[in-house]
Amino acid sequence: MNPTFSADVQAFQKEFATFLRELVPADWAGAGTLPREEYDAFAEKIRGQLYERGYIGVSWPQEYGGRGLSAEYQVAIAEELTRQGLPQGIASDVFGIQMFGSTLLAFGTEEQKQRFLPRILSGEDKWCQGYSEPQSGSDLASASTTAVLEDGMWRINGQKIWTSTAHLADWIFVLVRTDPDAAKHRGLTLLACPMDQPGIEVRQIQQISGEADFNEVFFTDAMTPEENTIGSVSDGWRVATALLEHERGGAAAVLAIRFAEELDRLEELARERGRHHEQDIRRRIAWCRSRVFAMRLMGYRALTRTLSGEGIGPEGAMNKLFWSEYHRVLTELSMDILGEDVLTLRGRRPAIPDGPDAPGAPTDSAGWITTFLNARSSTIFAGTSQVQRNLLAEKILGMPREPRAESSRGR
Amino acid sequence: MNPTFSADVQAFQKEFATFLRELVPADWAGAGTLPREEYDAFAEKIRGQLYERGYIGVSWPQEYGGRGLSAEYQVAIAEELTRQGLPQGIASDVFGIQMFGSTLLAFGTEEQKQRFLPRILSGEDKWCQGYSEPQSGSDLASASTTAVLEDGMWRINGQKIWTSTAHLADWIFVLVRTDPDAAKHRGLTLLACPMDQPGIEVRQIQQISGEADFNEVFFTDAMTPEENTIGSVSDGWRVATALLEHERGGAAAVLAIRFAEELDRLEELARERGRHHEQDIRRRIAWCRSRVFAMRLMGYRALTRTLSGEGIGPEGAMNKLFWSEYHRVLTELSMDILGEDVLTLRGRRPAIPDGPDAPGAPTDSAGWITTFLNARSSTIFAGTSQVQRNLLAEKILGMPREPRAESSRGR
Amino acid sequence: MQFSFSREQEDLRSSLRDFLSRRSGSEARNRVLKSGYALDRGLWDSMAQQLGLLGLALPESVGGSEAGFLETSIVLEELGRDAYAGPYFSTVAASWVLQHAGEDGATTLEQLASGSRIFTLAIADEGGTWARPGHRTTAFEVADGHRLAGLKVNVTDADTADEFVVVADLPDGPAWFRVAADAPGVSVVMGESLDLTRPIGQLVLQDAPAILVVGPAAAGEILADVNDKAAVALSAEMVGGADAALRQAVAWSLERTQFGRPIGSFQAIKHMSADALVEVETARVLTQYAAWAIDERTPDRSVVASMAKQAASDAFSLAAGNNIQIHGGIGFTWEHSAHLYFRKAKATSALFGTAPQHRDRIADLLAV
Amino acid sequence: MQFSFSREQEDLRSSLRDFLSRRSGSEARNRVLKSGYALDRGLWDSMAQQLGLLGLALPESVGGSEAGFLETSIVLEELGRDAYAGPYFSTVAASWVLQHAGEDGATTLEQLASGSRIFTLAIADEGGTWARPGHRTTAFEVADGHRLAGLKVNVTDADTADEFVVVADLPDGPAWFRVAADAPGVSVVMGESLDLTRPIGQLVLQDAPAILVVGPAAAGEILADVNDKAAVALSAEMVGGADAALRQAVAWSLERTQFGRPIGSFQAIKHMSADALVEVETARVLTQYAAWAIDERTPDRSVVASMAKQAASDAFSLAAGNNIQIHGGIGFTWEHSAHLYFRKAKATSALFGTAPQHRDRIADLLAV
Repeated sequence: MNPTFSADVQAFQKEFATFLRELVPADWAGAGTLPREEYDAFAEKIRGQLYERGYIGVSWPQEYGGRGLSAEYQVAIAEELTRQGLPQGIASDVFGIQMFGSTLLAFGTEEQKQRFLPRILSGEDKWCQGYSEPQSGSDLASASTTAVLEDGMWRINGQKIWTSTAHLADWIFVLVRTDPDAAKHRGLTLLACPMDQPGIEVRQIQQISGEADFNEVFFTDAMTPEENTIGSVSDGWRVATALLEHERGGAAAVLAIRFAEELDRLEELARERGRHHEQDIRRRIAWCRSRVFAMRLMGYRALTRTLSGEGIGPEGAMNKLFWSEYHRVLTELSMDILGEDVLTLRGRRPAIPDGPDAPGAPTDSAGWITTFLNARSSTIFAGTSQVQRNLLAEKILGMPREPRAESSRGR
Repeated sequence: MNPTFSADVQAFQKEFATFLRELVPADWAGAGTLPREEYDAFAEKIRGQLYERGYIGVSWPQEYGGRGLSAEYQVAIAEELTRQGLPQGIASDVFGIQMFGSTLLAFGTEEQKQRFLPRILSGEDKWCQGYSEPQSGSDLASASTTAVLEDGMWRINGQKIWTSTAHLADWIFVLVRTDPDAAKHRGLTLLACPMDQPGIEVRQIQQISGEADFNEVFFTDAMTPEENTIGSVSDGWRVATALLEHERGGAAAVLAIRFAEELDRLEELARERGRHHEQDIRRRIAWCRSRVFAMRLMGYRALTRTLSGEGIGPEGAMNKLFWSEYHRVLTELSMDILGEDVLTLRGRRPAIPDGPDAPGAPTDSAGWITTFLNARSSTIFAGTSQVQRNLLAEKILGMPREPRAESSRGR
Repeated sequence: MQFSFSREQEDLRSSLRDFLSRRSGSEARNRVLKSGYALDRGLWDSMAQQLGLLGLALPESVGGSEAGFLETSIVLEELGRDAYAGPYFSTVAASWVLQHAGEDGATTLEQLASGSRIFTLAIADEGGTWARPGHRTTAFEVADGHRLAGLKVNVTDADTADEFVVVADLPDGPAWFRVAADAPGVSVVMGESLDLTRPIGQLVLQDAPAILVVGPAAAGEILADVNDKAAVALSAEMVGGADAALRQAVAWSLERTQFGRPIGSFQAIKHMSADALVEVETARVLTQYAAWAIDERTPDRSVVASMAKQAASDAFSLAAGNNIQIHGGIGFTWEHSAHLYFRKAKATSALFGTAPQHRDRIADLLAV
Repeated sequence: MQFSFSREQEDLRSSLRDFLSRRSGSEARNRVLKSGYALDRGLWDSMAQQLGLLGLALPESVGGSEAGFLETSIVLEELGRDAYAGPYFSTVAASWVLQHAGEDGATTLEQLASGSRIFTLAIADEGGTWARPGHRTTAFEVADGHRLAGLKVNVTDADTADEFVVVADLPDGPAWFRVAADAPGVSVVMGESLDLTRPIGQLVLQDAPAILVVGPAAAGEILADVNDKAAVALSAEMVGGADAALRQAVAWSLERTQFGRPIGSFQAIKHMSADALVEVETARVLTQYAAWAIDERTPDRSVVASMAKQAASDAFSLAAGNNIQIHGGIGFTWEHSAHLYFRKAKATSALFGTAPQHRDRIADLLAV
């Protein structure tokens, strides 16, 4: 038991900290002080500077643009970025680096890795994820977007939804039904598909906060070459599920750092309003502190497993459930501290639509209210809390699945 | 809208109050001040005095020993009894008067009513309820205790469990399977069966608090005459379900009165310990007050429906869920007020094993701790909270039943 | 013992529900979502003139129907169910003060009952609440009446109001005044309201001409009364909204299938809905009783008003939150009305005292 | 970065778990339920001598193995899982003070490590807590040592203890003393303990002879240290208990069928269990970290001790409550061990600070 960074990582972090300090002015108060409109460009700029110095994807193998360092370095980088008030990458990195990249490392061909991975790190290619469909949300395996192979090209037809950053993306990894006769889970394939083609139309979806961070993606005879099949044909369910675990697992240690910073800002809000002496507020903050610290420790535990070559497995579902339900409680607390001031949105809106806002964000009511509204989406996206609880009960506790209305669905 | 007693009822209540004051000494502080061992005898004595003056079962028709008054009078009596620190009857009255009596009024033959009802009111016959079985708790319809009709006598074999007051009872109303070939819900019959016979053995069950308020009842060729069939043969499910609604519905208005008195005692506890100035304690007490008042109003609403001849229907399930879940919260609050003093049980134990203790009970830790432990049984008995939620969702909100693992169970 | 509405009251409810489903409903909600808040004046006039909703509890002499607060609460519940976007609450709340103006006020009340003039209350100063407005808005007497100076915050429907009913301090204590929106020295600064159906603004008074409605002798008692009534009125609105959110969720759960069955057959969804039902019914009975208590001026009316407000706030938040969760992705798109209710739940909870504030008040009133 | 136990630590856990399943386990729990608490002296001796559990963190010179607090926390977790009925926590907690006795204490520690003498802490005066004992027990010097007078409450395992480690006030401040159970002027009044596996009593001291262990100069710091350690030790016990309750519920849910299916296939039961799992894991990681922090004497050890205690209290209460609910009727019979865990959850939460008290402490320490 030694839940601290190794000496090497500490040295690396120190060096990285020095580098970061040169990127921003001495009186830098955090990216959260930027207006929402300027944030994305700033994040992109910083990411470019990090990339140039080799700080993007450090845990990836050197042959694909990484530095072959352990996952510990990745957490150290994220921690230092937040500490210095800087963005942890750009929005599409979740899909490009954490999800698609990690999956490609596990399932991709050598050719695919060579072709895609370096461009993901450099930011030349931005990725998005095409999983959910209007009729297939929690029940992902019932996806009905089809792909048919013709002369070495997949022809894709159907619709995906809730596709974050699709309007900015160069590529989509899309779960399609390639064998309409196989049982539900068995006829699926994962494809990489370029976005810039006439067969693809993207429509933005305005969400609860009034902003548009999601999209619908319509495929009408969209094409992608056969070599863009990720994993085997009809093995898409396995590949996609592994990918979802990357989505869930990787975030824990890093997310906790952002949540801790957010909680600092909440305390500031309570102090500004003289509510920090109230028993109820104090106890709830103490509970939140414990929760965020536990989140970080769960991240460390997952990291330890990763470092020793074990997978984090279904515990990924716990992290997702943990942080999204925590964030509902935290944002409720922020509303209670605001009191009457929840009535109107004043000041800056958050730059980040899911989870905590950027570090250094002000305590404006518009920020907290928007985060409160958006927190409602976190318990739905990437598997609802209900689906996560099922997963935990089945995969960790060994409880039986529910009897199926239909045990498999021939299509 | 006029949620007050009518002038007639108020006059009746006043007269009743005068009568009650003669039963107890001038400095009477409530039955809760009696030691647990003396409580039952006291309750029995008071009940006898009430019966003599015609205050038991006032809402039953005169031909069966009642006074043909409206249900409003019943609530007025209960309110006054609690106000004056007196028991609301004896433990078996729930089964004899509220459940079996009400059911008999609805489903019994004239002969049965004449025979059973007056003796229930007089207290000559005490009743208990034989529904649950070891393998059939929430799934009541799967009961496997059998009865076979032979020469005008039912021969009963099997086992019932969680039978409150069975060790004191003269009669049991028991749900038995009379048609082993019919589908699960269709082969059941409700029988009235005398307890004092060699075919019946009662074993007490010690519960969480260390006391024994429940029993197992073993039937080994127990006999009851054919004329003790309640409702029709094979119609037991319908009769039993209606009976459960009596169990659930009737209690609401009356229970709220007891809960309000309990909350007075909780406030006293908080004051004694100087905890009543704490924000958290005050808010939780305020929430409890609102909850108890809402319970009383729901009781008034049900009463209004009863008075106008409408049934209370599935809302009965809401009352059960409402008070049992409330009581968990209330008893948790009492534990939080006790703080370190939950470590040991000091002083008097409660006289009443389910719900609030008798009026005037002291604020001893043994009382609150025991009630806290027993409160765990209230969310299980007479339909778990999970079953109640299913019922509410299905019967009131019209949501679908779950697909059955087996849609019916031939036996 | 009668804990139910009368036949006439049920008729009022059903005719209003019919009216709203024809004239307002999902179409109006979509309009709010698409193009923002804009008062439907035709609907307003119909509500006032055809249905007599604005004069419901006012004297016949000013064109009212002399019904009680209970009837008003039925109207508010139905408007809440509909997520109606208009200044009904604000105007009715203003009438609770204007009724005390005596003979002078008759014309004003006539205007109010006919819907021709829209009113709202302006009570809280910056840092103040509705129960304790603060003493930062002052009034002084001039030859032809009074002048007011100060800033009022969290004024509901400030942009559509023709006239404000304002608490301001005279030398001998707070009093109530009327201020016309188009008078010199009056300006309104609208905020971005969390509740898309209820605009919120600040009222800036720079020596604005005002007419005294109630002097310091009675103003305090009326303020207390307004707080009780507003708590119950908003509770009624929230009970309607909570019920609508619950029903919307259930309807969707019957329609939407996942894993080959309607999601409404999953216990997780059923139990969430059952729990919401319990909270809605709790809030409903408390609100019903509190409305009756206000009509009867029973001694417990303040405490039950607070009980209703805290219960309705919790019920609406739960039901509206569940509604989003049960809808899944579609539930937090802008174009779906689920978030309209969710926003209303949080915002309405904050008007005239939050749930924790009301629990504190219950404890105070019951001398815990 | 290593957030996991070492191979040796895992070995300690599994050998202890094996041992307990052979020597203690459900049979011992049934004994407690059938005939009440009675210390199993043979088991105690084996724990001390065969497994070396009592000297685990003590110096080799007194027969210990010089392991850390982390190892102790592993033992406590396993004992908690087993609902072990014996004075392990009390005795180990006493050793945290006795270790500071210097040379004089060596014999005492040897007795403690060998299991031949049982110890416990007596800290709180009436109306006091473990963190602030009060100043109602006094010590005065006599020719051959000291005498103590006062009443100590909520003393764990007071009936089996051979010796008490007591906080009492000298003229220049609180100090720690040893008092033998069989000394004149010492009497014990046992209460009826909510936790059937941990007797609770009062220690009455009437000019009882006592030996000074730590004087006023260091006593305060040691008291703070004892409070941190006790919080984490009890957290470890509760994590074990919570995990056991969770697993017991799950096992039953697989076995018990209703409506033709195992009740563990119903979402209501699955989701309750999943929620309990999350709480147990939250408490587990916080307790693990806190135990490490105590070994390392990190600056955050007090705050993380409180974090662990409040999380473990909540997790145990939830898991043990769910366990009863999932078991249904059988779950609240006396003979089923479900209530043993439920009682332990509530009682252990109350020892050395309740969850709300620890949350207050977290806020204080973090200067919220």
